[in-house]
Amino acid sequence: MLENLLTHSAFEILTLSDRAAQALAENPWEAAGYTLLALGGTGAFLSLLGMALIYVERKVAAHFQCRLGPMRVGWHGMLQSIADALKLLQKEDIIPEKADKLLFFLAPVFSIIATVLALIIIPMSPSLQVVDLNIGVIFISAVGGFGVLGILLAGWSSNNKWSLLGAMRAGAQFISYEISVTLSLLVITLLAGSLQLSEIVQSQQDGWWIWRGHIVGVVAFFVFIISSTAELNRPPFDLPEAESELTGGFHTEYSGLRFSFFFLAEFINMFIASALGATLFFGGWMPFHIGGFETFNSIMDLIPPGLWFAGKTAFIVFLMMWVRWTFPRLRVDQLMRLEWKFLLPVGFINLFAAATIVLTKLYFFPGQ
Amino acid sequence: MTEKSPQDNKHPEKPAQQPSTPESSAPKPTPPPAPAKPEEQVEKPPQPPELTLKVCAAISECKPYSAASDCPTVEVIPENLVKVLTALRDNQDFAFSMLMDHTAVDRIEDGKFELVYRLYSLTTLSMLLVSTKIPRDKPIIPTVSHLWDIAEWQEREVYDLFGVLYDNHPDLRRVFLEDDWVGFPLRKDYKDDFMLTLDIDSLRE
Amino acid sequence: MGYIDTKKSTKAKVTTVGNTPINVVIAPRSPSGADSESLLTTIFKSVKSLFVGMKVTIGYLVRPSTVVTQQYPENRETLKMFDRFRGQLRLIKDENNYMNCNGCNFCEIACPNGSIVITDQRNPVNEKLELERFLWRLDSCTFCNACLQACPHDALEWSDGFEAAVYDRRLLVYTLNDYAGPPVKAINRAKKKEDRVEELLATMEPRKQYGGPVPLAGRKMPGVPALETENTKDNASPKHK
Amino acid sequence: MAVKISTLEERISVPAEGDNPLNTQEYFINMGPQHPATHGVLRLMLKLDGETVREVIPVLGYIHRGIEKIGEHQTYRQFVHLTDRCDYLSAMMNNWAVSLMVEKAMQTQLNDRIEYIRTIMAELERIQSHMLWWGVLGMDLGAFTPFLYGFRDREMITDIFEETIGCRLTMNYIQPGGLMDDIHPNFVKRVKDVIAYAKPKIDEYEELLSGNVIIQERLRNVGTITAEQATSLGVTGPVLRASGVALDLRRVAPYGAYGQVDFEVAVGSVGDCWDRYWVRVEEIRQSFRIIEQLIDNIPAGKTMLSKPAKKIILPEGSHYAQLETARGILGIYAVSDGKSENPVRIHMRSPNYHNVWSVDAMTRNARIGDLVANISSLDIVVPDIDR
Repeated sequence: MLENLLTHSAFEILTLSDRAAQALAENPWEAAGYTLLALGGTGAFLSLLGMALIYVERKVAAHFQCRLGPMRVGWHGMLQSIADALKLLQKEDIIPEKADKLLFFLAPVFSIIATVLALIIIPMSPSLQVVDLNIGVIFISAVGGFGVLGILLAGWSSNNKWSLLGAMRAGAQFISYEISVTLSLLVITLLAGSLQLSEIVQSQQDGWWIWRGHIVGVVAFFVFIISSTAELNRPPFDLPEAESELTGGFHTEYSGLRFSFFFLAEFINMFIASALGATLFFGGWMPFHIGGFETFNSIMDLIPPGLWFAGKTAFIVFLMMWVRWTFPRLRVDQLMRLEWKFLLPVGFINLFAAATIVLTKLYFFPGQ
Repeated sequence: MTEKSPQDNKHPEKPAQQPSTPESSAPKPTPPPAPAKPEEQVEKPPQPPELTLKVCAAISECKPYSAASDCPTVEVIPENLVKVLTALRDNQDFAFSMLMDHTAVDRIEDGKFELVYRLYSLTTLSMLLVSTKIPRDKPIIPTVSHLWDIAEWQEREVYDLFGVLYDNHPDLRRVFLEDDWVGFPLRKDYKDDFMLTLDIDSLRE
Repeated sequence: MGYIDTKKSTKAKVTTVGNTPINVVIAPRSPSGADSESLLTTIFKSVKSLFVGMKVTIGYLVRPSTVVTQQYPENRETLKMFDRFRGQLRLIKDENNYMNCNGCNFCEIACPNGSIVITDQRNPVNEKLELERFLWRLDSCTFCNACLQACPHDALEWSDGFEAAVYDRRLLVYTLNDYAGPPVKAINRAKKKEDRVEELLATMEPRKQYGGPVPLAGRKMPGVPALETENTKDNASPKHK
Repeated sequence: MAVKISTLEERISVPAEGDNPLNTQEYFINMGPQHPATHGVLRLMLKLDGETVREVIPVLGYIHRGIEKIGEHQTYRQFVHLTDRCDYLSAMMNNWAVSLMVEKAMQTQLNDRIEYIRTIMAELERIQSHMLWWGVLGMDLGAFTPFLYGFRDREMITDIFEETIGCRLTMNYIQPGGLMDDIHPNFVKRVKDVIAYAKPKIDEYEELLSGNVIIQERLRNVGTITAEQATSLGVTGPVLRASGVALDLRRVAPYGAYGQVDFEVAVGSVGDCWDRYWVRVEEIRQSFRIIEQLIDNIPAGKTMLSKPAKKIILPEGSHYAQLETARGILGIYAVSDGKSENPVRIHMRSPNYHNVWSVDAMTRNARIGDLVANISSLDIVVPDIDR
């Protein structure tokens, strides 16, 4: 196993679902165990990751702003997120009288389910991936679209004009920016020649697509970062919940546990978008390799792939936080103008250029 | 008994009408008015400032303000108010393009509300106070909100706190208090159940 | 459209309001007309402006010394208030704990919102009016300093105690004097004349926390009963008039 | 004459829709009194058509404390501390307005020390007010970081106030006849330190916010009011100056020590949010210039000319004084009967009350985001509106 991991030529792709499928033939109990492990692992991972991200965001934001951030609970406030989670659990659960009760209840659930579905497909390391679908990229787009349903339902069912405004903004924003995200995903799909995320990772063992795709890769990366920030409703594109305009937007009426679902989903979505960005453009768990420098490459291989993945994702997460705590928010028409008049043409031209590159094999590191 | 701060003027009955106030139409405004020489002016009867005389000469409906004021002031009767203010705004010699302030004073001993309109001119940088008195029991006055936009809300404030009714006002409703508030608080005879009176002695019993 | 270069286009010039010449600086606008920039320049400047902003924030992130947070309860030991800080009102006392205040009511008159209520009594020994109780309502005090200004006897001062939070607002009514009795001036005068000093000092009565009705500009606070605590029971109300 | 008195309920009743299926329904939405962007307890009724604001109806009175009524029962000296509570961000300038009114009526001649200290304090107050506004504008437009930077720098100035006066916000420092207290021995040094510290920070503000293309897009050509509109609406201060009218009482009718200093009045040319934004940022710089010219030559002299115990009884008649606070022209109008210590009527011409109504003229047919930018660029302090 370890040998396999260290030799970059043959990473073993063995996901939990593969293991379960293999085990199903021999021992159904083992298969059930793997399934439970996948479910429980995902749940635990989800909440732990959410709390960690919230803590990191608060700390990073604080230091951007000459503050200290949480300092009281635990060492440097490490346990602050747990305390907050406990507080949210204990809060009174308020459902507005005129709200559509069923949808009001379902909306945060939709949100979190979409997040979990998207999370399972991320290859975090060669052996840590729940499902490795052969249509991974399409799956990500599809379940990403499911997430906005939760937001729309939340805005609608709250029976609050501010919520509805926020939800409608979210819908318009999501539909618009989804196109750009897909366009930049398509660029990488073209370059890698596969829709399967693990294969996309494998295809980058001689160089990440952001290098090998040179201009096309860089442009696609920036389009991806901008439009996925918009899809995540993070500042500077946080119009659906713009607190100085809409008092909280779609989650105005939510409190306690339900609110924490939205909150958690938002942060996990940030992780997913970053992880996707890392996977597509920075080679996922693939170490940094330069073709021809075998010694250097083998030193790079000493770092476990999980760490590579975490580092790359953390970089993109930090980039998003940096942008969030620097920029003001766009206005709703400017947001639309940015997408339809700028990002979309750029995305299409970029896709066309990528197709040209693939046809003419003009990779930066022609390797392979 | 009636001690005042040091260096105050010894003649409180003398209205403080200084031609050198910053609001007057001096070509180059000077720093805050130098103290008047009380000895010189005490003998003379109070003379209305130059601007008041000019305005009264130009607009026949005005007359100089009878009471003391520290600013050029003219008095009009309510019927002529809109006419006078229109003239003051449109006359190029005065060009009072800003309605700086509008408020009321409850002259309960006369049974009247005194309405004051403080006009400010951006061309001459002078200030003029237009005063008119309306009876307390029938406080109706035509609106001037068509002359200056801000008058609409200044008049609403006066209506809210004094109960002065403005004829033809586009949107006369309370501005600070609730719509169902009873009474007009800045009237001198206003009373309500929650008003506190300063009566420290009652605690000492 | 167009990017506004904030550094470039401010130029001072003279305009007049009325007849007064005024030097003005005019707000920069994006170049227009003949000066207008090409689209690429605009895009370049705009994108550059975003990175300039990001440079500012990362500059603070990488320099932890710029953090200005004060960790309040932890730094209580080192926290030093300015010496003029208006924390809480108190009566100036000398080394024998005798107060300067003789209950002249000037501060009560000067107080704009009735936060000070003073009751006087006549001393049985020297037949002079003296302070019986100095009530100060922190809950209605606006810290305007008018009482200190008005005090002719230099009897009041501000302490730097700012931690005044309590759970019951009635506890915010403070009795500032430790005792009801003659001020330090009267005691000194008596000492000088050596006239019934012991008797005078014997008239001093300790005053602790106030437990009577809460004064609200002379009225009793509606719906708030008098406070009964352990240390208010002994002198709940003024004894002699 | 029939005077029609309406209520809010009538005002916001939506007329019946026509049959045209292309009509989108307009609806009223309640913004405030508890809303993150309304700076306290301002309530706005918005008539919206989708995202477009058709009409803004400010509903005031949520912090109306009847200060004018209370003032009728207080002496002028006591009234000064109430003005702190109106526009608390320019508290000392409010105090100064009352003092100016009393001194003008009593014809008190102040010495240069008082005038210099008052001017320096007022300018420091203006700087801290604009710094706070700068941060809040950033926050309203979605950038939270400027808010904390603005607050951080403002705290340095409030430290100066605290050292000299003992309070940070509602100071009651400028009194009729002088100042409440002499300046602290450290005052001059501390002010110089703050100027040295804060001047580079203003350049940083430019980099972080003014130069940012998003801010420029959010502010430019948003909420434009022309000079004629502005005069008719009675707005003053930076809002009027942004429309191109260089009415700054510090210049055109100098009071205090403003006659002796050299500074420029910042004006705009269009009257949109960007001009209002830039005028205020430039005013911070000009205020630093004023302080720099004064701080080294504070003359010696008394700081209080009248004894606090003495009664102030204004001569009979009406008295008015006005000055330029951080938000516009504050006028204090007092009517005295010549007998009593209390005024018969005391009225504040508050700059915010006059400025707030222009939000409707600015925001017609703009977006909700523009409304937020407009409110923010007006720099409203709600207690001063309601008084």
